[in-house]
Amino acid sequence: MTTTVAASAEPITMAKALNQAMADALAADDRVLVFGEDVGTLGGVFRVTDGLASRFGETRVFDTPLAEAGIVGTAIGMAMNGLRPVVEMQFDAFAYPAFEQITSHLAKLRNRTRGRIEVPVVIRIPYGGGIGGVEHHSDSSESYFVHTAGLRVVTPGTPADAYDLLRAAIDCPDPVIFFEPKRRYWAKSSEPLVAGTPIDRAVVRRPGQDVTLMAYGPMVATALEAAGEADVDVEVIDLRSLAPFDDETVCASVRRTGRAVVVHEAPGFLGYGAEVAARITEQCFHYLHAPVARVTGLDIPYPPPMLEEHHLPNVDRILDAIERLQWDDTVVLPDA
Amino acid sequence: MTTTVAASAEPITMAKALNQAMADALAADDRVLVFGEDVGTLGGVFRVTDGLASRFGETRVFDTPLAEAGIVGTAIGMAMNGLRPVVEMQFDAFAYPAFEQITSHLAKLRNRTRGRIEVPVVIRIPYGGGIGGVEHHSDSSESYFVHTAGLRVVTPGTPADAYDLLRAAIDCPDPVIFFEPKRRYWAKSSEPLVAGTPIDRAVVRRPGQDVTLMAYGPMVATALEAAGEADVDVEVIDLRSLAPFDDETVCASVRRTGRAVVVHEAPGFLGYGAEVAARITEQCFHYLHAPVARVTGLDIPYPPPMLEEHHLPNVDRILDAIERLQWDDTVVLPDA
Amino acid sequence: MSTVATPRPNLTRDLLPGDEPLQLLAPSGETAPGAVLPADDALLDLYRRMVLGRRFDAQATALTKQGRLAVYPSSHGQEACEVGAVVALGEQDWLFPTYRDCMALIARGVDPVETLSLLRGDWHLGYDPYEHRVAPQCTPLATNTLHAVGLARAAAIKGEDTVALVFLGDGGTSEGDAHEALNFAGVWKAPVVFLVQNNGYAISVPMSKQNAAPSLAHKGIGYGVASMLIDGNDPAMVYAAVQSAVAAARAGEGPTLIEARTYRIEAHTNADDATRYRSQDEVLAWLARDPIDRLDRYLTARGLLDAGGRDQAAAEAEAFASSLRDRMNLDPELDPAALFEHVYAEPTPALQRQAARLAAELDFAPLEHAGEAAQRAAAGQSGDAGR
Amino acid sequence: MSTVATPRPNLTRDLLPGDEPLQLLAPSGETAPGAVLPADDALLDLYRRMVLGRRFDAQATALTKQGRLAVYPSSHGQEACEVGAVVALGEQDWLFPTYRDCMALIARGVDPVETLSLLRGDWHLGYDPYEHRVAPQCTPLATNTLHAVGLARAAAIKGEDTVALVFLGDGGTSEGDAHEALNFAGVWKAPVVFLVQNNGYAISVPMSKQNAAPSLAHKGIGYGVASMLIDGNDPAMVYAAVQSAVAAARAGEGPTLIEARTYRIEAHTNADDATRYRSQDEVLAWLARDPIDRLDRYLTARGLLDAGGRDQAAAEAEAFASSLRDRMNLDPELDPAALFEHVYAEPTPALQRQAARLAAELDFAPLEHAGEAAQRAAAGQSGDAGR
Ligand SMILES: Cc1ncc(C[n+]2csc(CCOP(=O)(O)OP(=O)(O)O)c2C)c(N)n1
Ligand SMILES: Cc1ncc(C[n+]2csc(CCOP(=O)(O)OP(=O)(O)O)c2C)c(N)n1
Ligand SMILES: [Mg+2]
Ligand SMILES: [Mg+2]
Repeated sequence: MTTTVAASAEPITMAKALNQAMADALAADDRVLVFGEDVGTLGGVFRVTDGLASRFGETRVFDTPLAEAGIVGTAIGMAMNGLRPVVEMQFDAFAYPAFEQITSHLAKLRNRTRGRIEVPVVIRIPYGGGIGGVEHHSDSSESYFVHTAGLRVVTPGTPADAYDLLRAAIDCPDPVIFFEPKRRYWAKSSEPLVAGTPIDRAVVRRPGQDVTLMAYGPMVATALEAAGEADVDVEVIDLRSLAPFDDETVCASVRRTGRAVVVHEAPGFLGYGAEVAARITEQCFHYLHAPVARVTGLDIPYPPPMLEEHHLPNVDRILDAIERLQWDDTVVLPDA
Repeated sequence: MTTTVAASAEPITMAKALNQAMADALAADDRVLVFGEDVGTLGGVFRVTDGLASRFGETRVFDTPLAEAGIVGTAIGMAMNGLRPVVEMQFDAFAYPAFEQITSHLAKLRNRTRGRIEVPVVIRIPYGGGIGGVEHHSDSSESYFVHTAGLRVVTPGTPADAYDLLRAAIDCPDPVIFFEPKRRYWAKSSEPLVAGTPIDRAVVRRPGQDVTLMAYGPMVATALEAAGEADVDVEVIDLRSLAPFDDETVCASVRRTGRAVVVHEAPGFLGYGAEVAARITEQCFHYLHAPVARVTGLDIPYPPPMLEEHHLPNVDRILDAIERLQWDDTVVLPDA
Repeated sequence: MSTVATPRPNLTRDLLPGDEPLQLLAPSGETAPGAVLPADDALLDLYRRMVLGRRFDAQATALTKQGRLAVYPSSHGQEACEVGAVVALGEQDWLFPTYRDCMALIARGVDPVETLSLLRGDWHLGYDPYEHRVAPQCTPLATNTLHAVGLARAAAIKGEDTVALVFLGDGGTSEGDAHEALNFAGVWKAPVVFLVQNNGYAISVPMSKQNAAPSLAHKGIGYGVASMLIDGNDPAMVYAAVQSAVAAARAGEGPTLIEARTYRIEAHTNADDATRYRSQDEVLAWLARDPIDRLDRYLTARGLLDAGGRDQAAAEAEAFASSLRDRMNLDPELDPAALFEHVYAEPTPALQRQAARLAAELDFAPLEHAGEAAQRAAAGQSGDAGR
Repeated sequence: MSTVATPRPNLTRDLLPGDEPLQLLAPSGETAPGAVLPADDALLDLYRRMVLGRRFDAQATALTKQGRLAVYPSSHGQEACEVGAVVALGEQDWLFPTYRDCMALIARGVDPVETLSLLRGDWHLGYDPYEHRVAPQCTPLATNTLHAVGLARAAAIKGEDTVALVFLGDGGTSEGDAHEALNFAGVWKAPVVFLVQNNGYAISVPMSKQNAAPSLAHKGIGYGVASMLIDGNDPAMVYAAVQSAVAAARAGEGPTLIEARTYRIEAHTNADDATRYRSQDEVLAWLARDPIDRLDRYLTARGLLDAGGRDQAAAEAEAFASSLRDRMNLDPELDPAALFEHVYAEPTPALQRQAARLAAELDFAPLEHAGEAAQRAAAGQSGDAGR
């Protein structure tokens, strides 16, 4: 893909960066369509698609009937016919009705047909908590998709990367589940909007020597904040691409630091951190001073708004995890 | 629950053991119903429900319209009204249409209502490969459910445990995803059918001193076979309960052996083994001589019948994994 | 609009709805010729509950502005459905509401503060579903239609004469679950009534982009489900239609699908901006078809309602709202331990460990990192940490 | 059964199907009074392809017995639909078949060995979908109805005159996806034709347990989709109905839902035992309504077919089957590397490592465990192993 630079002197929000990415993709490629529930006239419940329908017309940016399997299923058919649909699931839990279409078709069509059918569909999913949403509006559902071979799963942590990664997702010949950290929609940055970072690479957001702290999506900002407060020198990696995982970038860091922490909002039990911990341990076992620490949501359904703070990882919990990484190398074995 | 002993002098198959479990549950408790696609008149495409409709009548054992969300959704409603539905999804991939009902309702209703609504629904899912099935008939889909708080996920590895575990699942006040290893439906055993093992405990199927080999469902038999052929003394643990995980049984073993291997058919990437490896490492780090090894399916969509052997874990791959567990304690660090 | 004496379609002859919505009362409050109306006292009761419902709704909206509710989806304008359908139920029946239907819960007798737990955010559900036979308000669209069918079928199996009434929106009818529910209901002849409140929009999406059928009630015939199209702003019509559908279900005649044409006067929720997708003229036209005014006119004309009665209803509503406001001004009691208690019937060992860790965290929070060692101890952690 | 001159329903007037299945040819081969039949050469061509299709089907069943196919779902008895619908398509149109519809692929010109890849088990799909515009045969029921609608809508957006024809079964109509597809098609007026082959059973489940509507075609009106109920064992009727629906779609008139009443003569697949759920009498009654015999009688009566023509069609079919048998007796070429090649456009580093490990394993397999060190080296593993 070509690198596009959109000048952005004044700070813009992640929502606007995503909007800009779709606008630029729609302008650059006639095959790109944007559709879903309320994404047309209304511009999306988070206004992420604001203005696109009026600028590009109702044939390319439109509201569908209210049915998520329908949205993904018809997107697949359109992709079979040469278009590049970018569809929205209004909230995380409302992608579940499309689970069969995503898992049995979207993920597998290329493989089933030995590459004859490509389905370059992007599914945008606002995900995660921290916005005081009522039940079913705050799930971190990445585990369900990450385990499915054939899907790419990516999520940006900053406004500039929201632009970069969404352009890459739309240009990608593979289907991409694009998780948008909804609590960061209004985060601002003046970093210029530039496309070009490979879709499958993690990025070191803050170099450090003592410990590797990995985060993605909504937790990138939290991880950076924790790194700033820590007593030790923390390297922060924004994973960006959850599937595939960038072993190279991460293992190079962990082999250097010898200690690692991974953070996410989703429940810990078979949350994404399990794979991160398992593969790092496989690849860096003899470099590790302590087990890879996971700082995650609790193993519970997402809590009601007034209790969500207890569920979500925060700076304190990250700092605690870092402190528990056996810095003195005096190991006390627990009882068997 | 009461312990039920069904005399079984001659060897019976796992399919028959499951059938017996449902028959005994239907006989013991009027509230139990069995329904799904083709489970009534036909007795199920694998004959697991054979004879139940004629014995217990079409009101308690019946065929539904062909719609998996419908089956699970109505089962939820029935459970709200005091019944205990045991429903079948005909094959693994055909549970996906019910994903929203399972994830957003079945798993969460107890929690949402502070325990006022109980939904003791059992969803039986024949899963896994090795039967030469065409696409969508061999998925190992446990990861999708294991990550969801509120669900119990269990799977038997032997005919006798099929009976024991299914009785426990039907008696359980929580919703249970009951994965049946379809390639083992015809495995036979003369072990008596006895209920009573707690639903959430792993079981040591073969004691050993040198390495802990964990498997579940279809891989239990494969693990036992590998253990028999290994040069070292292998302890085989049948995990049985994937969610919750029996930390106590497993960690006691690993702390003793210092080496661990986990086996499953599902792709490795965020497969269940990731959680197993991550938690064992967290809890037993300083006892481990080598990273927990994962022997899993490849990170690909389930292959066509003629190629499935390359995907599936087998005795050789398990033995290889055991041999790679750094037995000589001379560690060669790879390049960073 | 056409009018009817008996709104119940003849099941054996005709599964289709009429071309025009059935009506008992015109917007003017005049009765359609030949229309047989519900009893006076039932209509008077309906009137009072609608006045109360509207006042409750306004109070809830006000609470969002005061930050006492996180969000509120108003049913202003939909009172005929919200209340008329509910009062047609018997005590033994079940109601399956959506997020939109707080007013229906009030009409059913659920405590208003318990009703608002979900939207206040102290818990996902505040009331005991078995007390008033009201299922949790459902957010994942159309999913509860299946629960209603299952519960109704279970009632039939158990020999109970319970009927389940499930609400859904025009948008919700597009979800696969709605179709599966109608189909299961048709095949099982389940005692269930589907009430589609077609309020013109699914958030911003109008009917023209949602469905191309002559009416949403035309879906019924594809499942062998008797269907009716009614004026959803006619309280007498909604009440009569649901009552007849419930009676039919109770008599073993099976399910009914009712489409009630109504209108959402407010935005989708307080967080929505409806001016982005609809005109003020459209709203004004529907305000002129107000369901409470319609019943008021009818009752007044029949001499059943006068200024005194009107004032009394308003005063009752005001008292209800003011008590609600007072109670909602108290901070709810929050118990973080509840996070772990109901995930399973018994908390798993892992949940117990997580609960202990949270308890330790909350105890020691003031000490911040200084308390870390103590927390670790409290959580039973050492070199190797359990989850 | 009723008869028609023009099978196309009038879209503006009537979205409902008739009460009885439309028919052009009675089982006797006689034409219905006033029926306008397709051209002679079209029917003759249809006849030959049906004979070929049936012979193919029998050959495929035989191949399961010889262990050359893992499983085969026969469409014996459904030839009128399998072939009649497909020959009504233009080259620019797309076919979306199910697992049941191998015969339809043959009628469309897909190579029979390529057709059978899925069921033989060498790969999930053997043919190039773009060559004949035939989507992969679909197993997850009704899911491909949405793909058809999407593809058709994309064609309309791109200004192509493509129509998509999607097959589904009576059981498949119960899935939520079928409903969402009809709804999207109705709203978008997409150029798509839904052909429901109602063959009486979904594996063992009869229509009485599947749906309670007067017909499955009655679903259409709920989506504003024009619907037809036809005799699915009448090849002329199926051909004419699909042709008119395709023409309407191409003319911008939108989608059509066709229910064709037919019967599955064999069991669900060779692995099924149909005696568990249906009587032999029922099968015999349907054998008497055989679609090929019906067309044969008509063509014979019109003097278009005689013993010579019949023999020629049979000989062509025989040659086709024998070539298929020969080709299927060769073992397919298998390439394990293909397992990794098409998961993504480019294999990921992890997949490359897994491919290398498998390659090493296969190379060293004869050495068994002795080769373990070599394998490890080949896979680039050392103390810490990559996945
Ligand atoms: C499965 C699902 N998809 C999307 C949403 C998000 N959502 C909430 S309300 C709504 C519109 C619903 O419209 P309608 O059914 O007409 O009900 P109304 O809000 O008008 O009462 C949408 C799209 C949801 N709650 N559930
Ligand atoms: C979503 C889904 N659920 C279940 C199945 C298993 N299954 C395969 S064929 C079949 C019956 C289908 O019946 P019908 O749609 O009438 O088609 P027919 O086989 O009669 O052609 C079932 C239940 C499936 N393939 N997909
Ligand atoms: Mg609405
Ligand atoms: Mg069928």
